[in-house]
Amino acid sequence: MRQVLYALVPTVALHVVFFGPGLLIQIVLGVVTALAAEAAALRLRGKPLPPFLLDGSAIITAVLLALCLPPLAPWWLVVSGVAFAILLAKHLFGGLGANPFNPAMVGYAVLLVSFPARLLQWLPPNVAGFEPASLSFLQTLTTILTGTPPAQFTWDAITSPTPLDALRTDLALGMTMGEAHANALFSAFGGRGWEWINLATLAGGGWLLALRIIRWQIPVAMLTALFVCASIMSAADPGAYAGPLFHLTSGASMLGAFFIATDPVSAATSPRGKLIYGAGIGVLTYVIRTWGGYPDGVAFAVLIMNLAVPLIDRYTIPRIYGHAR
Amino acid sequence: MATPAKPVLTLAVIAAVLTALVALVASFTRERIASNEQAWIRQRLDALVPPATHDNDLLADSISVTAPDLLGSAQPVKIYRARRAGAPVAAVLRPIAPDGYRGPIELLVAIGQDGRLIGVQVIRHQETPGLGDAFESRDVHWLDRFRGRSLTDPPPPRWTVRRDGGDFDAFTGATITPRAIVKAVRNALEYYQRNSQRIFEQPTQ
Amino acid sequence: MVALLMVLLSSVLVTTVVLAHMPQWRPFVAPTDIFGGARVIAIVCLVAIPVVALLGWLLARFVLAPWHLDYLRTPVLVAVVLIVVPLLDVALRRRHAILPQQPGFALVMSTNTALLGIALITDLRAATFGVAVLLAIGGAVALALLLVAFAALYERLQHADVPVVFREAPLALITAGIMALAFMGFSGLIQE
Amino acid sequence: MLPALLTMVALAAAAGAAAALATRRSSEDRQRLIDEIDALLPQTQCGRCTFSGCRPYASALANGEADINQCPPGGNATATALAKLLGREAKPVDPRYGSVPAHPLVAWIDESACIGCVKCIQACPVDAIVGASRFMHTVIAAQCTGCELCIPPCPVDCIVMRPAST
Amino acid sequence: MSARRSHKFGSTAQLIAVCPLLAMSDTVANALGIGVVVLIVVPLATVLLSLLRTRLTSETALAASMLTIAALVACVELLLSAFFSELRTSLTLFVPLIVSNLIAVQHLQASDESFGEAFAGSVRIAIGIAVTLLPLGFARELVGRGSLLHDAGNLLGARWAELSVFRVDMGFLLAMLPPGAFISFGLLLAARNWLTQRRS
Amino acid sequence: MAKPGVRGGLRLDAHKERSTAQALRPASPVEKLILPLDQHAGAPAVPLIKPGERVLRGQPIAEPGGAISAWLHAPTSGTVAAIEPRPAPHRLGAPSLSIVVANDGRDERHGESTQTPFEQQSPEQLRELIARGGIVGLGGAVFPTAAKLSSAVRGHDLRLLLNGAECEPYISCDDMLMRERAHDVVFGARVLLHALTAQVCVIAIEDDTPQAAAALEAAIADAHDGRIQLRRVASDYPAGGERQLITAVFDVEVPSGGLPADVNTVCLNVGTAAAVTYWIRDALPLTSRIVTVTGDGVLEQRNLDVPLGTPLAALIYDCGGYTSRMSRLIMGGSMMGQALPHADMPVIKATNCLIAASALDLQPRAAEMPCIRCGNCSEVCPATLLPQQLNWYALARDLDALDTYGLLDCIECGCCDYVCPSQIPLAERFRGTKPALNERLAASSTADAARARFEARTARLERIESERLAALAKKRQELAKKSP
Ligand SMILES: Cc1cc2nc3c(=O)[nH]c(=O)nc-3n(C[C@H](O)[C@H](O)[C@H](O)COP(=O)(O)O)c2cc1C
Ligand SMILES: Cc1cc2nc3c(=O)[nH]c(=O)nc-3n(C[C@H](O)[C@H](O)[C@H](O)COP(=O)(O)O)c2cc1C
Ligand SMILES: Cc1cc2nc3c(=O)[nH]c(=O)nc-3n(C[C@H](O)[C@H](O)[C@H](O)COP(=O)(O)O)c2cc1C
Ligand SMILES: Cc1cc2nc3c(=O)[nH]c(=O)nc-3n(C[C@H](O)[C@H](O)[C@H](O)CO)c2cc1C
Ligand code: SF4
Ligand code: SF4
Ligand code: SF4
Ligand code: SF4
Ligand code: FES
Repeated sequence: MRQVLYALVPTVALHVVFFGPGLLIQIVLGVVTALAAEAAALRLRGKPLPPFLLDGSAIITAVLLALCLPPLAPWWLVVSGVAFAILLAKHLFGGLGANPFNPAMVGYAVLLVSFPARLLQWLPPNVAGFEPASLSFLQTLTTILTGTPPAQFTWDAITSPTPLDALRTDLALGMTMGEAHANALFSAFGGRGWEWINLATLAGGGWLLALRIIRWQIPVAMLTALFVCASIMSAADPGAYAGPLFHLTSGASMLGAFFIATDPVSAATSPRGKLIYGAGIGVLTYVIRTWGGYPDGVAFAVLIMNLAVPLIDRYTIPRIYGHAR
Repeated sequence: MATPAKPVLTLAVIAAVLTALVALVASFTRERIASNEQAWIRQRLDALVPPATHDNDLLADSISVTAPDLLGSAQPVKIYRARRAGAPVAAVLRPIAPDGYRGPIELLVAIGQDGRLIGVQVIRHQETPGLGDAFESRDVHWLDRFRGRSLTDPPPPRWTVRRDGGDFDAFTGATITPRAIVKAVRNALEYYQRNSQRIFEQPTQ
Repeated sequence: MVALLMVLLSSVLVTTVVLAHMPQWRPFVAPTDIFGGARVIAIVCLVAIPVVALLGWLLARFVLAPWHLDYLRTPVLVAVVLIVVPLLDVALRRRHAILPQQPGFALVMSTNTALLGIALITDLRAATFGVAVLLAIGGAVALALLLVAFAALYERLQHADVPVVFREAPLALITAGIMALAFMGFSGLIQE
Repeated sequence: MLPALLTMVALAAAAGAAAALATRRSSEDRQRLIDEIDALLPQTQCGRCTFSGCRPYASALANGEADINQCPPGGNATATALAKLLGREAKPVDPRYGSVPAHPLVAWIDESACIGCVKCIQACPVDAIVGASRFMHTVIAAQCTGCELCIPPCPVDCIVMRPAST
Repeated sequence: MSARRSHKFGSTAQLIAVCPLLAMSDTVANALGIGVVVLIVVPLATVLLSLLRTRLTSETALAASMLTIAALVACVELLLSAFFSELRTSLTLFVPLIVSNLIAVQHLQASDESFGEAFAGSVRIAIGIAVTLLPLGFARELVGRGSLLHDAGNLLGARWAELSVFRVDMGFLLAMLPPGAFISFGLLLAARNWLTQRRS
Repeated sequence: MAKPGVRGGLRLDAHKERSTAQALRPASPVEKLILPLDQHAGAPAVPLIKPGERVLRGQPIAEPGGAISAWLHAPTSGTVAAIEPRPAPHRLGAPSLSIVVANDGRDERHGESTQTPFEQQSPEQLRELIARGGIVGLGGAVFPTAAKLSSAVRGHDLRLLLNGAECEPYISCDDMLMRERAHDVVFGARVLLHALTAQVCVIAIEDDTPQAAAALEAAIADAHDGRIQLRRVASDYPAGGERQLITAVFDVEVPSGGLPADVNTVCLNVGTAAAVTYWIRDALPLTSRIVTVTGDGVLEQRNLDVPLGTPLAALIYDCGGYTSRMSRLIMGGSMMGQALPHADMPVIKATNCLIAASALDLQPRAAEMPCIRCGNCSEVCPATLLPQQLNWYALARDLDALDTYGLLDCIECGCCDYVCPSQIPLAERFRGTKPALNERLAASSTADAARARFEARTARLERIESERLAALAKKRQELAKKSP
């Protein structure tokens, strides 16, 4: 599991480049909470602490959840989200290896459903064309800890929707894709900043594939399904639907494909099952993004497919050697 | 093995008795239920246009009009009229803001004889709890901001949310709902302005 | 949407818990496993719910409405359930090697069908026949899918090392809660 | 009032007919139920359940004339499986019907003492004893279910139960 | 053969009885409303059914009780609309849904008990349901929107103003939504299991 | 049946060159030889001699104790010192009844030194003779070879598959045999073809053993026998597994629960073929075998020709003794072998390899963690099982689920353990769970059989009774007719 964390380094690094040091603080808060919650749960369940604390699974949960939150989100968001993930979504079901739902995504969905306003307050990317009110590390820290920005700033001045969110809003207002795209948040094929973060994630994911820590089926199936859905819809009406490249490089597409949907514990287990599972996530992500109420659909898509995993597993048992079928 | 006659008979008798009971209760409660429904809307109308200010029955003195462009619905929309000694005092329109975040928002918009807003109420909506429903919030009465406004106050280009260069605050993290409501209220004002004569002259339906 | 989601999930939850922990209510002599049972119930619901909902809709539209008998909606629908479910029971026993057990079969099936039927009918009162058909079938399909998925999931959880106080009912509820959370993703997709 | 009554009475009458139809259980149903139960019984055919064999016990269970904890050879596992199948309360085997054997036993005939009386052959419910009149008899261990029914009839008490070798 | 159904309102039975009404536990007012309805309807249904029971054969028992309950619920719906119309509006379709919940409750009861026993048992179960819904409503409203007794005026008269505990937009909205309903009920049952376990 | 093809498997580091660098040599004689009576599959053998009796090399000292059982011969000349329980390696150190022969150092031979040429014997005679040679499979399962041959002959178009794949890392006894005694293997193949009346023999070896391949090619050429051919298969563990090899060579799958004979194949180890040669050609029964002694824990890593019964400790001593790195003694390969508590046990017919493993040789085994469903195991499982599911159900002892997930099709190859990141001893757990499932299936099949017999008996009694009543009725009628 260590390697999974190493593979996330490029993503985290670019994230910090584009959105400031907030993420690092979120990660620290999340990891501390995760380890504390994990230790408490293990103690209550009478399990040995060291092997479980050191295997890194709780840390992955915390880091992935932190990556999904706006960098300036108040501290209690990440803390309660991670605690929810570890205690309720993981240990209640029997701990490591037994949780049917992806803990990080349960934590994120809980936060998104509970505090939609907070989770929509993203920052503008730190790229030319934006003059983001860049906060110093200390200002970032106090913002996270107090839940209010430094005196000289207002929330409205420092926040901005994510490209996916902005696109949804604009399309809902009846703009065409072209008009919406004029927004400075967008570049030629994706959201500015986000496209690079997604490419870094792709690289990290590729490394995990090369190490054979994850298998190709889930990411390929998920991204292909997303690509196909987006291609069909944008070919049908380019004015109303974003193109496939935008979808692949926006939001949590790559993180979802390589790091979240691939969580072995909550994913389907046979190769054929993994293809179905991945494709399901891709399609649902597209549907929720395009027609649903939330700007990104990866978390919900993963949870819905988690629910289907035991069923998929049941119907995709490989033919056993020497058995007819 | 009994013949089916017995269960058929048993159940039929039970059903007869029970249905009689329900029907009895229904006839006993019919009138009260009907008056309850009236009371529901009356309560809201009274909150907008205090009974002291008029002497007619708003529910009885109402018309239905159809104006998809300004009142947001292809279906007829109700307008209640308040009069004092026969003279028009106010009109309460029941328009729909079609472009809410999760669907149409049903409003009551009370407009005074002078074209100024007396009050706005949301009577049905499906906006996101905790986000799009901030107009319901107890401490900040967002809808109060409409009181006293008219088509010229603020001037037309500023009749929108602050984000779009207007005068009205949006909610934190949610612009769509306020935008939809502001637009619907403005349209209701415009409808009123264009038709104020006819609104009060048209016979009750 | 919220109401329908709650109804669907309660239905699924109660059925699965009955299959798993209430042998005296289990609808069949066999299959005795949770998933096997859920699969049969899902198939029955797939037939029963559209039939009940549509019969209910027809009665509401052509009998209750003209005579202003709207208040009889619930009893009428329950009566329709009581006609359809036993007939399905008979058909099932004829066709398949499934042995419904009384009163479990009638009980579980009737409550499920009634639950969803009432919910659907309440939603459908104003709908046209086409919309009613679509919603009734959609509701039934959703219930059937959720039922088998949840049963398979719950069966897997039977062997997990769940903290003692959370075993059985609390675990089932919290699983259903996370399911509901997952389906919140569809909010906005299905407009009321 | 009248339309309400008519509607409901008609529907309820139909429901009554449907209920009557559904409660009529065919004999095929019963046979299937008995088969399901019989499949869970150990087929020792010992009669300790107070029925003349496993299937008679199964049919008594299907009729609700016996409890699920009467088969000692099946042990608590069988009782639990029966409880699950029939939706009854699970309970351990009732000791009044006999004690649950710790390990499987089979009959063994002391061939030097056997007088070839064939009484044991007649008693064995599963034809596990071979031998002809006045020749010594042998138990086919693999076929012996350990029911002990052959023990009482033997006039010279030459049959003993021994642990089954596995 | 009648497998004796036990009166014990174990946590599984509690789940089955309460689940269909769970949606109505989002505020104290709704929980109180549906709880009162249950408290009235369940014993009433039991009384009616035990009057009927002697006249019923096994084939008609279920149908008769379902019809009776449906009729009863229809009456309750009418009465609520007439006398507590605001409450009726907020309870929406969950009043008719009591039907299926009541059928379950009926089957939690033994069929061979006397009238008095049946009545007492049904009251206990109704109290069990109401007592489950109330704390749920309390917790969900408090956590979810930071208030208590929101809209309680509809039920109890205008004197009962809402108590505001903290600002609405700080609420843990999840608690008010369907996931919160199931999860908080699950936690409640776990707490109950924990208490029982500690006591024994 | 769906399309076969070899699935799963692992590419492992071979470690064979350590023990193949040195030529094969006989093991040094020892004073006492210990011969467990149950060292083959099936019923234990029954002693033919009494303590104190003198025996000669090759003399039968125990006869088969059942239909599936094997002869046992004295590995050298000497006296029977005892017949007593001794710790046995196949029982992981638990005692098993053994004949102890005190070596007199003379190695006198019993009986004739020639046999009738095999071509002049009928296949039946030949198979009977093979049984008398005490020959059992030397590939690991020590199943009596004659029984295997006899049960297979009923098939048509039989194919003989000689298994020289030796896929286990560390083990090199078959490799060594094929390098140095390829002619004996090929001769054995011809005997077996005759005994089976088969026309095809494939000798299968892994593609990373060039010397053995060259030696076998030469031997096949010398034999001028067109029926015998060499096939090289990918050197993936467990290529030498019977089922996997049959699939690799003949592209068919052995049906679940079936035998190779079901696909008209007989699979024998190359060592078994050589043992057949020594018996049929040289009248030497199976009294010795080649054993690989390897691992960093022993000074001299090599192959030895060892008389059965030689204590393992003596074998280690013969190879220079333990090194300081010695940490665990394993009989068999590193994948399927089993750790032994001590070396006070004899070489038996199944002993193909002895690993004195150092910590370096052993896969470091951390504490077992829960399965994270990563799927590595199912990817390498040659039986295409889902070990992660089997593990889940094995922990819960859910026998029904284990049956549906194919527990009984697991060949216990250990591939799954090897790749498991959670260090779960999967194969061991499956081995431990199989008996319960087998017992359960057996119980239900005996119950079915008992039911059938009971029903037959009941029907018969009813028939007899009704016939008796019918006869009585008939008699009554006849009497009634007569009487008036
Ligand atoms: C789950 C969810 C629910 C939302 N509900 C509403 C809503 O009811 N009303 C609304 O105006 N915006 C809602 N939004 C926010 C819109 O997507 C959009 O981001 C916002 O209106 C843009 O406002 P801003 O320009 O102030 O950021 C919701 C967003 C999410 C993720
Ligand atoms: C109980 C048992 C019975 C067997 N019966 C036969 C048989 O009748 N014919 C046969 O060719 N092989 C028979 N075998 C041998 C197997 O087919 C197989 O070759 C042997 O178990 C060695 O396989 P392995 O080393 O791959 O485990 C039998 C094996 C066992 C354990
Ligand atoms: C996982 C596995 C690996 C095996 N590897 C070999 C092997 O490398 N060489 C071999 O001769 N037998 C191997 N066997 C045994 C064979 O399956 C088979 O039993 C043997 O070839 C039959 O020959 P025998 O009866 O002469 O022993 C292996 C068995 C298993 C289950
Ligand atoms: C490739 C990989 C991906 C993972 N993804 C997640 C994830 O998305 N969410 C999470 O909570 N844990 C993740 N984990 C960690 C771990 O599997 C997870 O916490 C388990 O669900 C805990 O039982 C991942 C681990 C690996 C090896
Ligand atoms: S006690 Fe059990 S084994 Fe014996 S006859 Fe009865 S059912 Fe069969
Ligand atoms: S041999 Fe005796 S104990 Fe065995 S089955 Fe026959 S009668 Fe029963
Ligand atoms: S040990 Fe069994 S389960 Fe594991 S890989 Fe080998 S055959 Fe598959
Ligand atoms: S390799 Fe180990 S951890 Fe991975 S799925 Fe298999 S058993 Fe589980
Ligand atoms: S007389 Fe036959 S066994 Fe006793």
